[in-house]
Amino acid sequence: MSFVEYSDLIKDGDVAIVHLGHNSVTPVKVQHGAQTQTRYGAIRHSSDLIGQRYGSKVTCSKGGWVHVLHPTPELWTVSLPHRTQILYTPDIAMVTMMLELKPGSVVCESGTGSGSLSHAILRTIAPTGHLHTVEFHQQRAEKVVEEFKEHRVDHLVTVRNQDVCKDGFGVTGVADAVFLDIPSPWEAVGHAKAAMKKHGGRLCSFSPCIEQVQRTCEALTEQGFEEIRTLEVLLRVHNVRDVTLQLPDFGPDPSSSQASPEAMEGASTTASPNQTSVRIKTTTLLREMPGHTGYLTFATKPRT
Amino acid sequence: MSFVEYSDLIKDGDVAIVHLGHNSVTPVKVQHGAQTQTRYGAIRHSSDLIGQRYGSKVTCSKGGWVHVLHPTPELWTVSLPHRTQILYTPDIAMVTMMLELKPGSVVCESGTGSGSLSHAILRTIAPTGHLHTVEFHQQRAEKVVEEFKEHRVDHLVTVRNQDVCKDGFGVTGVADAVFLDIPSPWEAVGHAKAAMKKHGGRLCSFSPCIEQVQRTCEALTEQGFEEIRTLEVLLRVHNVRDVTLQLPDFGPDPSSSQASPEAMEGASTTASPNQTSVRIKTTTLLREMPGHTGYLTFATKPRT
Amino acid sequence: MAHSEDDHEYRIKEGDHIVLKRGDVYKAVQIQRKKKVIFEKQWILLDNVVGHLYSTTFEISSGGSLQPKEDKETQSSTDVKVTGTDNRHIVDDGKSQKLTRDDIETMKEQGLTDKEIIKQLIDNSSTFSNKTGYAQDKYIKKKKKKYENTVTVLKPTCRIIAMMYHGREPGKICHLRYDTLAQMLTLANIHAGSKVLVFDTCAGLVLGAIMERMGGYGSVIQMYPGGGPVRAGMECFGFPAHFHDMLHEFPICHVNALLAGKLDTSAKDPTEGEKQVKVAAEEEQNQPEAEQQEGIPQEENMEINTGDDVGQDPEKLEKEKRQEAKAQERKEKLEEKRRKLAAAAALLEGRNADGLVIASQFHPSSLLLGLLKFLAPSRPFVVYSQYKETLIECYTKLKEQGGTVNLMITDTWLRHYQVLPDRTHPLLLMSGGGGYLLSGTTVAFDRSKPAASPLAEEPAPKRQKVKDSES
Amino acid sequence: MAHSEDDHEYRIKEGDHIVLKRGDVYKAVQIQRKKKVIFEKQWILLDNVVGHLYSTTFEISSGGSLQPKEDKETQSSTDVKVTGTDNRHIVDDGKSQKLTRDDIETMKEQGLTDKEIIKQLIDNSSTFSNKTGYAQDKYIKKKKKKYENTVTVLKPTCRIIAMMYHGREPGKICHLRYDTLAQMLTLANIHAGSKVLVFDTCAGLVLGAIMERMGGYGSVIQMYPGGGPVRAGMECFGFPAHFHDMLHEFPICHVNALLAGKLDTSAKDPTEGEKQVKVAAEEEQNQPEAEQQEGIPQEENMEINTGDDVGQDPEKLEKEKRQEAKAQERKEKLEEKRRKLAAAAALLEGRNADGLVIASQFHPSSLLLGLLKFLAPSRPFVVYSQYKETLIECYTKLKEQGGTVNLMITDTWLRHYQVLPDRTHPLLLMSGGGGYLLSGTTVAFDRSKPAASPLAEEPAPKRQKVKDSES
Repeated sequence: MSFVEYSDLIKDGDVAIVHLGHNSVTPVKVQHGAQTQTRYGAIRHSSDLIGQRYGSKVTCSKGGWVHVLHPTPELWTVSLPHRTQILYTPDIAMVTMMLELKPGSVVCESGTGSGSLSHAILRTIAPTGHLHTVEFHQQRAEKVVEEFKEHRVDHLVTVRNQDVCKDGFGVTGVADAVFLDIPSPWEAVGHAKAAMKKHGGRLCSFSPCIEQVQRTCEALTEQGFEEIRTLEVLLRVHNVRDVTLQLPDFGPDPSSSQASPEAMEGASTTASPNQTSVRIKTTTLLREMPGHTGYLTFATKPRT
Repeated sequence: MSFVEYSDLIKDGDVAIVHLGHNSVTPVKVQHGAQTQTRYGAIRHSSDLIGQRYGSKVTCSKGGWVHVLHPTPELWTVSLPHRTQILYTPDIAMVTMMLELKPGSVVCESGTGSGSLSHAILRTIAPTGHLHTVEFHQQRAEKVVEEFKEHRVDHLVTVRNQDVCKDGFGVTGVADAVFLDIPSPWEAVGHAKAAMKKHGGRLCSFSPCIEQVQRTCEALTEQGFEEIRTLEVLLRVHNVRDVTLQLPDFGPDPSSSQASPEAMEGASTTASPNQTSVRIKTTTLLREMPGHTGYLTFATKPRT
Repeated sequence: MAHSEDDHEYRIKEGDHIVLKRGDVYKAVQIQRKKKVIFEKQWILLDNVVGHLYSTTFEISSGGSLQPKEDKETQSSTDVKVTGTDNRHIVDDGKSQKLTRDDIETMKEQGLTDKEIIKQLIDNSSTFSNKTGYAQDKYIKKKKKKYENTVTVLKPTCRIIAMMYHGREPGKICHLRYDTLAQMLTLANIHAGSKVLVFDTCAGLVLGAIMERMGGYGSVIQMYPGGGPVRAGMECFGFPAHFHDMLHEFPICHVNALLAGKLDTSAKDPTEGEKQVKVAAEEEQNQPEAEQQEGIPQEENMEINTGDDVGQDPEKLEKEKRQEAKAQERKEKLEEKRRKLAAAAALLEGRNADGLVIASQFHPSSLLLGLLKFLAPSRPFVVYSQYKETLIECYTKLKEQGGTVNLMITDTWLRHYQVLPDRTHPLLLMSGGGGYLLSGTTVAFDRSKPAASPLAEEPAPKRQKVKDSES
Repeated sequence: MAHSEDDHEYRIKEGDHIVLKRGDVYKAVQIQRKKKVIFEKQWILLDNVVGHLYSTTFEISSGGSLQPKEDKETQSSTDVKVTGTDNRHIVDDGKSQKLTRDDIETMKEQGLTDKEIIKQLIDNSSTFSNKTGYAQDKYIKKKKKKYENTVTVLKPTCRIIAMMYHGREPGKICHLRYDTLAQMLTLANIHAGSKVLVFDTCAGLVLGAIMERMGGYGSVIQMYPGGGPVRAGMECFGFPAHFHDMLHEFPICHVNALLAGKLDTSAKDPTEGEKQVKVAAEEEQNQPEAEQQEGIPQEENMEINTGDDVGQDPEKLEKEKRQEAKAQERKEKLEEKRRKLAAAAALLEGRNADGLVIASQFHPSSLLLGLLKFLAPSRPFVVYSQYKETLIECYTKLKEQGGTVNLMITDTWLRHYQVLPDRTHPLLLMSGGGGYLLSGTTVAFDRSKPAASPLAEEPAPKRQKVKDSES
């Protein structure tokens, strides 16, 4: 197991993702002799996990069962321990494409936060790229270093514990792409430019508030960035539902049957004349859904 | 005919809406002896319109036909001569409900513009309400007075040609609701307050840019308005389409028929085994649609 | 308190239908002396609000009685937000809330507003800034519930009732969002003086909204399924008495009879009258959908069923008398019902209604095709459905049948914003879907061609495999 | 111009696949000497760009040749916007444009940029401010087309190619919007070193995007219908040669045979080999969907058909020789094809692929159910469709069948913003729909219960009439 390479079998020391059903997942560090408690009972790592195939069904001690999945950055994003607000998959997907990330890309990121985006970047730039990630908060920086090791991606990443607005990314002229998720991105635009390759590259800044976007766009323009574009992406989840709908009863039709054929015809495709209801398959949206995560501002650094 | 009362028959002097098919409508002033040219040929008012029932089909001189519809504020909105940018039905509907308009309401509006919203307000506040509408631009003010007369709603409206930011609405303490669609709404908030009833009322400001909204919200807060809420409403039109989709051909199945039943079963509900395509009924959205009209900011004026 | 005379209409009176408000939470109630109502998990007594002006904010004192509040700050308490602040200095030491229960009590005694207390709680929470925006919103809502103790009394309006139902009981109104209702009222050109048909099983909210927009002028005919019309939502509006004069009702089980010209609503022929009465009685016994405002018929039936084995004693005579009186009462009710049916039928018979609005959990296509027959040409209609699929069927059938133009299936997308200095952004939570509308305009049926002519009234949409102009 | 050595990889070379850009308009072309290409209705000659650096902006001189441009201002020319300005002073006198053709020519001579000229045109148009925002955008676009004469040469990337196809030819890619493509690549966990199955009739755009993300590491098996795989979109990426080594192809008409273990791809038995050749030949003649890159087989057939009535003259011998050579060539091609089939089959046989991506105008449910069989457990799959209805069917069938978790139907909503001082707002036009995705993860099939067990892998969604928790 590694976050950048699939394995078939679960091994001691792996991080596996336990799927408890219906969008509920939790990460588990696999260790000989250890047990993990779930709502369905205990999972015994030695007998239930180690040596099993990823994707297997595991019956827990109370008789309930779960599936054990191979970790991916996307499963990690929905199961990681939150130390900060995090980026979710819809924004991450957009950032990855619009920053033009691919195997071999060198990327600078700040702040590291809980590492949600970092894992997705590492997945995409492996095996030949590198991530330089800067986190101001010491505890968080230490924690994420530990996770990168556990996830076997530490050879692809350098974590720096410093203030990006004051001290920059710690590298110069190496980055193909820079990602900013900090309260004052405009203060880091100059450092971002310095970190990027001479021939150019792409930058992205994520901010929840429009005032942050306005200041960042000004700073980007001043620093000579081009193709400055701000956008927003929202995910909508469509839940499949079977719905039963009543049919109206207009009462007996005293006129001859052809006098008002439309009234009957109305339900003809969905119901026989004597039916009182029809079933349809449809989708519904959640009553409440994310209405905003943040604005994504992208820009191109030209050759300098 | 009047914009606030239905009639059955088309009369001389009416404004009728000619429906040319597929969301194409155009207003016509009905006059004895007049003719209107359409892409389907001429409509002769005396023989084709006057005395006919609204909703009738009229055959034009080239043999094509149109429907003649009774005017409504909504048909007017999509057919009126543009002298300015206008408000469309989705925003108008929201404004009407959130301003709590109903028969008897007294409303102040600025600017009048092309009168799109004005007609919808008049429809809702008739027969006992009144609209005070202020338009800075003299030509536009004169033109809209003329239209109100033609549409037989002039008894419900007073048009003032003045600068609302300098001179206000020309009335004090009478309005249940105020609507602002001007470049600097924050300059008119004080006048709006003055125009409103002592016991309170509702205000709405429409602005395309967020900076206008920010300044307006500040002004509203300063003037003691409450329940300040900014929102945005976008219409999506779903076009019904019949679509034909190919079915994949996985080739002859050399195994016994039950070995891989799913592959065949896949299309079972939609296709017989020998079909190569299925037809479904679905909806599509326009490739490009309105992505923004303006922000609507609502507020309540408390008792003062 | 010296009040000017013209304030009279803005004063809360006993028997008024009012709306209680706290933050974005609304509840409609009627003011009755000594009656306790529950609002946001608190019992409150409304007696004290009578005589005060509408829009007054009251403080809930112990025991649930209300006292007018002096400062108005709670109005903007929903503005507590910290999104976008810099949280890098916060150390996660496991103690999430640094304020103790005592600290909070002290703040309360110092007279801090609930808004200020919540701000303190947030500032002293080390985990708050690590929560997602959604979790932050939830946290604030929870804390507000706990520390706020005010309520504002509002005069009901369509805006407020529609937002209340959407927030509290969306299932009762088929998830009809307030902006969608706003579109319906506008697309149907609802206005004073017209004659509007309504089929509303959304608690009567749509009916109430239409009646408000008609201001007591014109007529509304509520077409209803089952035993009786649903009107709880309409009652919340607290309309003056004369508004009810314009409201009529017609059971859809008589639609075919009426369309065939075979519905007899006269009571001159006693047999016919009895038949009608019988029909009406059957309806009353069969009320699966309607609110059971009167339980009398059922109760009576039970008495009749058990009446067989009772002797001719005085008690029985008494009982018979009571039964007779009840039968008389029932007969009068049915007569009243017959009169109503006749009045509604008379309005419908001309087939010249000015608008049709359907909002229900019924499959709408046969409803729509049947009820459209009562409209004059060149009149708008609107159908609401939570499910787009049902409106596609309506659209297809109308296209086949002809007689309508401007057909359009739409929905609206609604987003609220937080507008604060340096912290402006869309709200982190939005409503998923507000439902779908089919709208259109009737036109005269073309008698020169059959109803199902392949030449539809409008050019039919092209069949497409891949069409560049649309996505 | 003295260039440092490390610039080499950033220089435009003959034969490179490049993208021309002006504003938000892109066009992918390959650089060939003396070849004219048409871009935004102008003929241009690309010879001069060779040797320049990527991202250089060129001026189009008369005759269509390109010269590097010094000032870079055109980059931001899309920012010409005046929404929100005060237009109350404008008098509508019927003359919409006050500038004459001469005025414009003078401006051009004075060296005004196209951006400045357009600004002048807008400022001098009395009707511009009365237009709707959409009409304003259209006006600006039209004028820009007329007065801009620059083009920027870009190195192709997935971002650019995806935006290009969506803007220019959405029909060719089933209206797959770039943000939806971005979701697909992420949801399918596409990365170097994995083995990915692709069914792509979206011009090969999805195939190209996947190959870019895999960086030449691992293998991609393109499952294709009809006579050959569609790859025009992938070609636009201009991948280095070694990327093509990881690309395999497999015709879906052999899927059933492969799944049944009956697909023989060996050529040791001459009869079998011939049979395979025959199959391959049939495919080639039946290419309704695929690009006809080589017309040879058809041409040959025609010659064979007309060969009956020709005598044994030298010309005929010559012809026979040519035919023989062609037959040999064809045999070699078919042998190549057989080898490819065998290689792809070998990759598929293990049924241990790491991902499946479907994006096509085919009805996806039987495709998905069939191709999922080639995936290992605990691997992601994503299906794109322009129509949600088809994905509902996929979802339902997968729920019945089991073997997958985390099933989700989604779409994304994308909005671009104008961020300018005092004029910040969402763009007035947005894309209507970007299409729908079904994503999920495979799990091991539970052998202890039948495939169509009513006990699905996950609790099935409750059937609802009205459910309060969702709208």
